[in-house]
Amino acid sequence: MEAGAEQGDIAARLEDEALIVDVDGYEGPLDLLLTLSRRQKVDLRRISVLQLAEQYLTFVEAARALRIELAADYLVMAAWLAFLKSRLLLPPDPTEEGPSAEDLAAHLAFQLERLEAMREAAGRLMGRDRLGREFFARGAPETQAIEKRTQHTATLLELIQAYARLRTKDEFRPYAFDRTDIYPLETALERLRGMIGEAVQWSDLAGFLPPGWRAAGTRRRSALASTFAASLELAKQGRLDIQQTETFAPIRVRHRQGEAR
Amino acid sequence: MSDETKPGPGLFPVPPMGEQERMIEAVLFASAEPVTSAELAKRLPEGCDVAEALVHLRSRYAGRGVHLVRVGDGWAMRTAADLGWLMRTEQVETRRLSRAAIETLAIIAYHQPVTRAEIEEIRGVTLSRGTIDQLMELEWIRFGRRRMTPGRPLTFVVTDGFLDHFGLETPRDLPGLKELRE
Amino acid sequence: MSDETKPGPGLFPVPPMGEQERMIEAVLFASAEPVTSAELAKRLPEGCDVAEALVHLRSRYAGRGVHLVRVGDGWAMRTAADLGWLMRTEQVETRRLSRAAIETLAIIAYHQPVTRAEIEEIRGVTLSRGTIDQLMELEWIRFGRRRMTPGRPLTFVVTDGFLDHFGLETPRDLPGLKELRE
Repeated sequence: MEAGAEQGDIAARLEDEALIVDVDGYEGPLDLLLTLSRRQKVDLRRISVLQLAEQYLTFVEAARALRIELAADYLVMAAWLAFLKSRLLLPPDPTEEGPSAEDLAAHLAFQLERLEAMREAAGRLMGRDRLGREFFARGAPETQAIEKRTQHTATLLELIQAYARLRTKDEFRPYAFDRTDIYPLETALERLRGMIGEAVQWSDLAGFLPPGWRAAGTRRRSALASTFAASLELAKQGRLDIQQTETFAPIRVRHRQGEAR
Repeated sequence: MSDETKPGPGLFPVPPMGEQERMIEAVLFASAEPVTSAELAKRLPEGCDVAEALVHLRSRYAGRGVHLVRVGDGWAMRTAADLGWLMRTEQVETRRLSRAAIETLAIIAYHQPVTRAEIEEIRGVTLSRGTIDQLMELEWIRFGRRRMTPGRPLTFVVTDGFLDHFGLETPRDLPGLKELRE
Repeated sequence: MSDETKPGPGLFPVPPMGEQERMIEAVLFASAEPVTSAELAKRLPEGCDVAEALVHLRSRYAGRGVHLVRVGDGWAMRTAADLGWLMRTEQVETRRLSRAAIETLAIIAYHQPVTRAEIEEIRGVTLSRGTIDQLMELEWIRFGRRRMTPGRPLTFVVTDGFLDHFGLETPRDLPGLKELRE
């Protein structure tokens, strides 16, 4: 028994020393407080926050004496605990608003209790029987699925076009499908997205029209409309800014800095 | 788990047969490869009768959805052969028909009943076996009557499935060449 | 496969319950991952009662070397945990999780859906990107819905992979959850 108690003392002393030296072992001030509170050997609900604050401040002093640099959040906690300590020691000031010192202390105790509960929960979780350690999945799963069935399909138009192509040796194209003079929005978007990075200064939107679509006429109109729509889309995405000095003036665009993505 | 809780050779009573069966069941289930009897004997506590446990386990899985089977030197759990179809899941991927297929289909639709030679004449290329197979598989074409000409060649016609897919009532609803030109 | 040989909706009688059980047994044995009831229903012929067949199958495997376990919305066959010592060769070395990762995981599991700020408040330290990344990589956590509070922060929730790994049927089965909630 005695030997056991002695060993316990040694362990406690070693822990004390470790506490002073090993600041890195703590996951923040709350973790340090929780470790310190365990040394009070009482239920967290009955912990003396005052005593805890003193322990913490002693620790911080000791670390300073050893010229151990403490992270800012440890110091913030120290300042707060020093404040709390003075409030707990002084008689309450009836004119002061906000939570009382006792409330603050109770909240700290609650935080410690909650962290402790999560620690225990984490421990229980990791201690469970686990897949790949205590229990196992099928070692030789049979390849299920992956029967890719390709469903071929065709439309009536494709069928008719194919036949017309065969019989007339030229491409049959109903008028509605004639899109040679239409510049699609997708194409405009792709082109503008690729080029906008270089537009460090305000540039005329018309300068972004593809070659072959610049001469006046339906092709230019279509390309301009699509490129404008594309610029709106990119402006919405935050990639460019749009400017027009007055009605009917040329629309100008510029790459938005810092949004290169 | 500490070694103390593990049955050691000779130190602990041999587990009952039901337990041995459980152990083999678990090992075979979790193993990526078939496991030999010798390997099983090595894994199980000393004194186990692997051969007997395997017999029990095998009969336990008889008629079930999975069986205990011999694979080479080893033992493994495998899906019952009659349930193999369950292991397949279909992933339907829609793809356009090849140009050859669509042209062939168009010719059959416009000229049915039509022989292979006629299709080849119109397209100017030989008709591959795969193209016909594909259209047959889609159930868009089928064999028609044999042509009453020398050699009695087979003809192809389109099916009701074809009409259904393309939204036609009869093959005559297909637009004529003249209409196509307008 | 042509439609004739495959049991089609309503065309064939529903297989007897024993047969449905066999089918589910085969599918679950063949898969290393849990299979959802919906997926099972899709695989089995129309009209099968997956829920009932699962009940039968579960009791059939009770006490055996392999169990039928529920994992969130899915079902899986898993070896009995008491036989883990037999599986030394199958054991996978898992990367040791940092304390931060373990605690963060527990906080997410017990408080889900939970925001980053809430995790940080409980632990009293900033949550590093690496911790979240590690848990995401393990596929133990994923993003939940955004919280409908100012800033609409993201939330984290645990996945079915988490449940599977820790042998939990649902997140409600976490040990001590009730006590914590009180």
